Amino acid sequence: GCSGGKQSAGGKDGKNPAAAHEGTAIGGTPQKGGTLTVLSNQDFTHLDPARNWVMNDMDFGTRLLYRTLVTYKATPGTQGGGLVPDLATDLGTPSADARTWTFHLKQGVKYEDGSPVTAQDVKYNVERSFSPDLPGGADYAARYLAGAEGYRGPAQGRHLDSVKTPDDRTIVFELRKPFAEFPNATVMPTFAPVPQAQDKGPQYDNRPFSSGPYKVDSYARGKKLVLVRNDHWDPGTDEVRKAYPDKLVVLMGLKANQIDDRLIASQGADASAVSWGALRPESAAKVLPDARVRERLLAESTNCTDMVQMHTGRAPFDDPKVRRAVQYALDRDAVLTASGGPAFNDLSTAYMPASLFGGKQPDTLKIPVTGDADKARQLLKEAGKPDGISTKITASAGDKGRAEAVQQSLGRAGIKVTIETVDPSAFYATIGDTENRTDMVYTGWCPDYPSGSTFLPFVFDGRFIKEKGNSGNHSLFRDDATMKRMDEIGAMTDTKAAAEAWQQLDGRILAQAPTVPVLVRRWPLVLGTNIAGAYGHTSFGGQIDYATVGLKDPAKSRD
Amino acid sequence: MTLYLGRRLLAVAGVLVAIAAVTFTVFYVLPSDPAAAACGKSCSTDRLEAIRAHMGLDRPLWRQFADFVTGIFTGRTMGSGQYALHCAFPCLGYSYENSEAVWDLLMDRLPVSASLALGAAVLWLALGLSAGVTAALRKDSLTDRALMVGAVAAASLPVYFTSMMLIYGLIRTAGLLPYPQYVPLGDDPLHWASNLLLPWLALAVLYAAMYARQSRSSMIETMAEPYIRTARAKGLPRRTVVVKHGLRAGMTPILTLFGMDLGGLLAGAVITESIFGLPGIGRLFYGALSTGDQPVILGVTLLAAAFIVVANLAVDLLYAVVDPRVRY
Amino acid sequence: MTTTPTPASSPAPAAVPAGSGPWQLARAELRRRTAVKVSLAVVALFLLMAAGAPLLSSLAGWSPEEFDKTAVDPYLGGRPLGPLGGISADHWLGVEPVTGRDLFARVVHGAQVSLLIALTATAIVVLAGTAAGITAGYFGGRTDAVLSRLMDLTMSFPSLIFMIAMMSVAKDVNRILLMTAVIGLFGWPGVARVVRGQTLSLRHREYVDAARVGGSGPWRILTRDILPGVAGPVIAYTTLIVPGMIATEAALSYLGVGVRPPTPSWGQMIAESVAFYDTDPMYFVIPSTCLFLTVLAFTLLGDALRDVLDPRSGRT
Amino acid sequence: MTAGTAPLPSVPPPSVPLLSVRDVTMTFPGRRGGRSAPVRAVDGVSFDLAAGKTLGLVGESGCGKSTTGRMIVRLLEPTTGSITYDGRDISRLGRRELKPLRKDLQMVFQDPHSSLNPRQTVARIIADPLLVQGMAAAGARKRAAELMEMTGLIPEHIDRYPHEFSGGQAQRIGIARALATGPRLIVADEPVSALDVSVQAQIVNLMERLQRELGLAYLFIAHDLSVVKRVCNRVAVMYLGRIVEVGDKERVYAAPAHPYTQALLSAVPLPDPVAERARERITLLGDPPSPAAPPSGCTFHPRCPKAQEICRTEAPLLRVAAPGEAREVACHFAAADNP
Amino acid sequence: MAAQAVPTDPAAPAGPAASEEQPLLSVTDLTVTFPTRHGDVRAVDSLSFAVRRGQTLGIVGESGSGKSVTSLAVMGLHTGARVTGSIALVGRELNGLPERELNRLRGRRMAMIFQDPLSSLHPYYTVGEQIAEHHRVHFGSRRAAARKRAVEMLAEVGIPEPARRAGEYPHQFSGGMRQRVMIAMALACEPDLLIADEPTTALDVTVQAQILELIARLQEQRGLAVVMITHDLGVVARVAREVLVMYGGRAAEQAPVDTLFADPGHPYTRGLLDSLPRLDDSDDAPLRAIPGSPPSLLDPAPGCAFSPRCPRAAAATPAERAHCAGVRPELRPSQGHLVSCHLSLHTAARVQGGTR
Ligand SMILES: Nc1ncnc2c1ncn2[C@@H]1O[C@H](COP(=O)(O)OP(=O)(O)OP(=O)(O)O)[C@@H](O)[C@H]1O
Ligand SMILES: Nc1ncnc2c1ncn2[C@@H]1O[C@H](COP(=O)(O)OP(=O)(O)OP(=O)(O)O)[C@@H](O)[C@H]1O
Ligand SMILES: [Mg+2]
Ligand SMILES: [Mg+2]
Repeated sequence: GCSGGKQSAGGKDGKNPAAAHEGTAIGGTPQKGGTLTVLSNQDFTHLDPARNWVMNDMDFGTRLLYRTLVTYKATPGTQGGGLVPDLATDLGTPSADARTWTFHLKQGVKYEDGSPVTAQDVKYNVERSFSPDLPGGADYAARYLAGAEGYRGPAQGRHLDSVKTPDDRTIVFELRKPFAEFPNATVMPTFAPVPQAQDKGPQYDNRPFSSGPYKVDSYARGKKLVLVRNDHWDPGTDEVRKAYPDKLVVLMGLKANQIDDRLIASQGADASAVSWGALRPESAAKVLPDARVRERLLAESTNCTDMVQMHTGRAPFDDPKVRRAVQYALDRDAVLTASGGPAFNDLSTAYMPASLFGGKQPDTLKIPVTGDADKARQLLKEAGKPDGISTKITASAGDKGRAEAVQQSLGRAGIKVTIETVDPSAFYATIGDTENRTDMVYTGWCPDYPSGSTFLPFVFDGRFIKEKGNSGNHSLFRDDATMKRMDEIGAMTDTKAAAEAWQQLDGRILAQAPTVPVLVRRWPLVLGTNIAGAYGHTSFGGQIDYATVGLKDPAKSRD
Repeated sequence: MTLYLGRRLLAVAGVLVAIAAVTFTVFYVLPSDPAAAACGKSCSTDRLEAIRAHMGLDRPLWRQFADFVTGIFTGRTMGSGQYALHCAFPCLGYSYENSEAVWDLLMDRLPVSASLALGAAVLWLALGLSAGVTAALRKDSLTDRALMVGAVAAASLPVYFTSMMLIYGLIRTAGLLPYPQYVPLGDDPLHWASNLLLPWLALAVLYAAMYARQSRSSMIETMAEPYIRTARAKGLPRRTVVVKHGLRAGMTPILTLFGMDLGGLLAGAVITESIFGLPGIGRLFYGALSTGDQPVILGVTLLAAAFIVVANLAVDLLYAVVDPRVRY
Repeated sequence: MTTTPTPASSPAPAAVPAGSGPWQLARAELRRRTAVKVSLAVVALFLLMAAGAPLLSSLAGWSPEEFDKTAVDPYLGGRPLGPLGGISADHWLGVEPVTGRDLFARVVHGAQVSLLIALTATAIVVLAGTAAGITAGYFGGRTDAVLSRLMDLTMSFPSLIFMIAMMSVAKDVNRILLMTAVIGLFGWPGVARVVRGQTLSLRHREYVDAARVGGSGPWRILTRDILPGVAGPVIAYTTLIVPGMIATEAALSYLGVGVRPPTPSWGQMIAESVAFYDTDPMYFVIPSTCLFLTVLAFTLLGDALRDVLDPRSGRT
Repeated sequence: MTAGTAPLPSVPPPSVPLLSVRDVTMTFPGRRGGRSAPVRAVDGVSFDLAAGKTLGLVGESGCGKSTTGRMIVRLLEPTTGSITYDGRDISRLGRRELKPLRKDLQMVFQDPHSSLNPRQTVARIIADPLLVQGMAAAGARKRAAELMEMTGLIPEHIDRYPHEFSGGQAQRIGIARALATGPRLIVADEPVSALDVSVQAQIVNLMERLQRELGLAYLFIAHDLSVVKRVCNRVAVMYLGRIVEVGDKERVYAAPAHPYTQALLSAVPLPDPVAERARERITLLGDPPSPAAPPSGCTFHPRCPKAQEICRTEAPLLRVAAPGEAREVACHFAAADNP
Repeated sequence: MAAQAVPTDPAAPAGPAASEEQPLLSVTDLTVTFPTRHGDVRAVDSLSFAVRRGQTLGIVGESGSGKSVTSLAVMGLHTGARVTGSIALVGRELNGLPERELNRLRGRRMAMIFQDPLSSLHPYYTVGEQIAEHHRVHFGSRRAAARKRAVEMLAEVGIPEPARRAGEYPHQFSGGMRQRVMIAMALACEPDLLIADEPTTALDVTVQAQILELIARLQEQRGLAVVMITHDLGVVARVAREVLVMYGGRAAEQAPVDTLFADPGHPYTRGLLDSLPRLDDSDDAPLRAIPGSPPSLLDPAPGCAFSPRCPRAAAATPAERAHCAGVRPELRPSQGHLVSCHLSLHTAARVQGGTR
């Protein structure tokens, strides 16, 4: 930093230097060919379409390896939330009550061995997603398909009757209840085809059978994945995927800081590389001051809202005054700083991310960003706790810094917080145990697709609360009026009106303060200098859209 | 000798089973729920139970352990129906995380850890022993003091500090070496070595310092032995006295140390591998920890224990070769 | 009369006053060495620092958990403002990037945690190891066989790996206690072996036989004849394992299975600072230096003690 | 001298020896796992020791002298056989039953420095047996000072540490400790062999004086035949765990009956060049065998110049060599050779 | 016999005449000082002696009197010590010779055996190898030849089945056998001088007798000069022609063996002889012990080291006592002995006459 200005990278004018490329693609149109390298500090959680339910992995899987009935548009900005048919010829035909949905498959869609993709294969994969051998996948099928209770997958030879395949290219889904947004769900990899002959159970994860533009050439778990062209993929059937590079190499298990350094330097083969994980805040100082590097920086919003969620079911947080005290005490700016600063995060004033508010969250409460400790004390006093309270917060190990900031800022108002960090693997299980968990948890929610219906009901519908394995509603918020309103909105067919209704409901819940929205993170990525056509896809949590990314000069890339 | 070997091997097996039992119990007593972890972010109780049953986590601990142990020797079949998997002879189960056989994962990562450990070992033996012996032969000289001050200091440096300094100095600033990236020895020996040079150095600095100190004191002790005096009294040249009579005896105690260290390292230098991002066993282990992948954790622990126990056995047997007084 | 002896002309070195026991001799010998003095000073400094952590940090005006947003640049990933990682009159050793917490306060409190764990673990290891070693060595036979097997078994454990595993699955426990216990669990066989060896050699000293002939029971022999003889090597060994313990604590914290945040410990500080090694080198250097100095001081001290107190080490 | 404080022993009738060892055997188990054979260190040893007398036990290294001595003070429990002290079999007593006997049975060791705890002052070393027997600390200290004086040490040195004394002085401390409880029998295991030649005589004289003054009985273990000759009344010669010859000193030295005793005596160099040149020597072949694998029959036969066939097969018993002679020999041909 | 097989040796002395005339080894004014933290330890102080071919010099003295230090100084084996004075092997000065030169003499012209054969033999090499290795170095002989030599030597020192035993390791030998091996090793290169530092102290009497006999036989066969170091007067009486008695690092007395034992000149020698219990004694009178204990070599008294323990000094006038304590006696010839004493027993008449 320099001595003159405190905010040396020019954030003063309110313009975020990291977000300069929001809504645009970097590097122009790519050339066909070359090898795109992806540098990753980890392995994919799952590439098996029945199990793939992590934003980034879904991006990778559905954009490169398999096609789903419907998919997202390949465009930067909020346009990316839009749907286009992929395997299907259209976005599906609902019955009048929106309980039966029919899709027809395109002609000429083939697997990597040249055999055609059939409706039975899609059904088969939907069935696979029920198998306890193949856990981890999206549960939309389980939630909505009729007659799915107790179904344990196709391994024992049993099949689901609620998915019908009258012919090879027609698939019909019978739902348990009306679901107008069903096409949004068919974007999930659950609705990708897997031919039964290729199914190897859990091992399928290590080599999914391709229906997309690329196929797996080799996959050494945790080390290296090589994708090469699937010659049977017909671009004519695909309006989304561009498949510019000839080959993709994912190098896994690298050190995050080394990835940052390599991409900042962008030397040799690294010029044709992109990062899988987000740029670490520590590297910001190497990126933001340098205009030449900043040019290669993407920082699309993840659309996930981080929240401090309070256990509304028991003291002291059963008292809305105490919850509001937390709301006021919290120094969101401190959490933001701990999270990497304003360049890589946006403060949150509402629950749903800005994309569900048409671009900007409303600020209904007008609480100062650094909090209002006096007001908080006042509220505590009113709640009969003039001496403050002591409580505990559970945070995933990766959120340690944020939790420390929460702890620090609540401490100012006399709310003494003890932090318990939990390994990411055990995090959901720990906070899902409603009986034994701490009073506060730090966790967020991302909408699966751009609709309030994938946010508010998941986080605030008291009917979804489970004693063990609870998810989403970690404030255990149970408010009849809210639930009633959610049902009403869910039944609306006018999506515009529904969106508005969700937005209003958001403010109403916020006033009751079951959780405190803190921030929405961005997904900063530095690209190699030879990368073209890259943008952060809003529906994939800001990850590069792998459908369109490619190289400026394929000759410069190396195997 | 055969009898001895047989007995020792039996003991080795016993130790491994004991270690497996302890590791198993620890994970049972301090539960993290792999079923919940596998189930994902939205998981119904029904599904959780199904997954738990599928993983065999609903059965009593001793049954799980018995299955595990028999599996190691006979292999076992996991799952059922179309998804049934036969896990062959040294069956350590399947990773919860990526459904690969733990044994295959270990064998896949072993070359990396072995390259790291063996290369570093060569380096640290060369550096450490030569420094130690030089210092011992010039006891109390300036060379001796300088070497020993250096050794104490180097031994006190945390690996991560040394590593970061090496990365900073040789990669970031000087740009002399690439960021380490494992290249199999068979593919390209030169790349293999140049990529591993830094991790080797980082590990070797620490161990070389320890070995220098150890070999110095051992060598000083040996050079004060009466048989060295005898060798000198016979008019043998100094070289012969030092190399033939001194070194062989002086380095024997180092053997024990070396066996233990190498045994421990073969199963992964967790910190070094994670600093340099080498896909070795240590890294596998660390990754498995953060995802609660118990079969892998157990597998790595057992492999590490096996290396240590076998290395100790090897050292003991080697002793019989080096020291004719040792007979089995 | 021919048997009248001449007065004992002391054959001991003239420099030492008559009536000085082995301990006094050892102390005199230690006092002679500069390395001992310097390392003692360093150790004392850090111990004082650890003991007086709250006082020191209140002197500096910052608590270790207090954020200082004004000291970092939020737009640069929270890089400290000012040169050398934000060293200033306000923050004596600069601040932590991102949060702006005072490094001096954290280092001082980190010393408390690191040393507390290391020293307590050492104490456990030494007590358990000495008890086991003496028992095995003195009573021999089956006791020895059982204890020796146990030692072998414990030594066969891939200890660091196992410690990491244990620490990472444990949730609702006092981390400091757990860490101490876990580190201690794997350390005792080392001490036990040293003690056992020493006990075995002492047990065959004639003065132990003399005590038995004099009617002393096992307890009396253990406490009066064996224990004092074992004490020298144990003290030396203890000093030498302290650095190992500090390093182990640091390694565990480094790997993220150490103490719970926001409690600082050196290893955890280093782990976090590694990411900033090039953007904010001071952040990395300060805790590393503390760790290095402490380990170095204990090692030097241990070396000297071993030279003086452990008869088996090759001192001429 | 303050010998008066030591209780005067009630001398038993001469027919009852103070100590009587019968057929005592000590077998040390081999190492675990049967990798080394058990060692029969002492094999059927019997002898008597009268009050106030000295029995010398000589033999080569490893023949079981120390083991025998240690069994008598019950540092070891004999595998078989009995040890009768003052009419009572002590060979199987437990630690508690032994405690009162500890007063009577004491031991002096070979290496004066290793037999003194380097971390204790002389006062503590000498007083320790007294404290164990229940004496008050002050009294014990006073007694320690007296004992120092009695053994020719300077009582002012009572607070010094062993390393501040020379070898001879340290051995005096060891003797003082043995005397502390007023014993009647002292097993002295090579008490002078670690001492300088010029100091040996001091200790020998001291021990003789103390015997006279206190009526002590000694089992005097040594490999130096000259010293044994000086201090003992009777001598027992051991070879490989067995006594091969035992008898009055004069007889044994003047006319050794066992070929081994003869060889032993003739092997001792005399500090007199003239006599040495004139001497006829019997040189034995080979080395003493290991007690772990003793030869068959008479264990001495492989080295014996007179060995016959019978020696290979039959172990000779210890028996009176000539009628009326206070000497027993274990040799098939002893009598024939010694008229 | 074996000597003929030996090639001409560059380090051999000039001619036969030389060896007849001068002693094989002559040590003059040898002083060895160890610098220690507590001050200099003068372990050997102005010691002189000579040994001729075929002769045996016995050096006796108590523990710490400097016997071993002397022998190591002759072999040039001291590392941390100051050695002054002259050590001449057949007229060739050894003190100050560079290590390389010295190495050509060590093991070749002069050899040494030590007290504890087990620790003096390398545990890791076969006995044959250890006997042969310096043969190869000194004569450049081939491995097979050197090995043959080793077997010959083992046979010569009386080890049965030498060919097989040559392939065994030291720990497989008994104590006496090991000492034989040491001797075989020392004599493998046909040295002229053998220094034996307490070669039998660790052995049993019966085995000691064997070893002493062996040394005597080999000495006779080869015309060796032997320096026999011991603290056992009996051993000296048996093997030595000439005896040097050391006390506190200095020579107390030197004389031919018969006269030394018959008529010692130094009160210490006398005391030593008197204090020894003897096998051939018949009276049981108490031993005449020498009071006190041997001196410390750190800060030695300026005068006679023995004077604090000396019965003659104790009986002498205060002036004489002061003289003994304050002035160092020279080694002076006295009735065929060399005695270093102000109150030599040979001048007994004068002392007695002078005092009363
Ligand atoms: N505790 C023991 N365990 C096994 N063997 C033993 C033990 N003590 C002694 N021995 C063996 O018993 C035999 C006799 O030993 P002992 O010490 O009695 O001999 P010694 O006659 O005193 O010999 P030295 O003259 O060397 O002292 C030796 O072979 C020895 O190795
Ligand atoms: N390296 C050394 N440093 C200091 N002092 C030494 C050293 N070597 C020997 N001395 C001292 O020199 C003196 C003579 O030692 P030396 O070994 O010659 O005695 P010795 O006559 O051979 O005795 P022993 O009969 O015990 O072998 C001793 O007092 C010893 O302490
Ligand atoms: Mg003995
Ligand atoms: Mg000596």
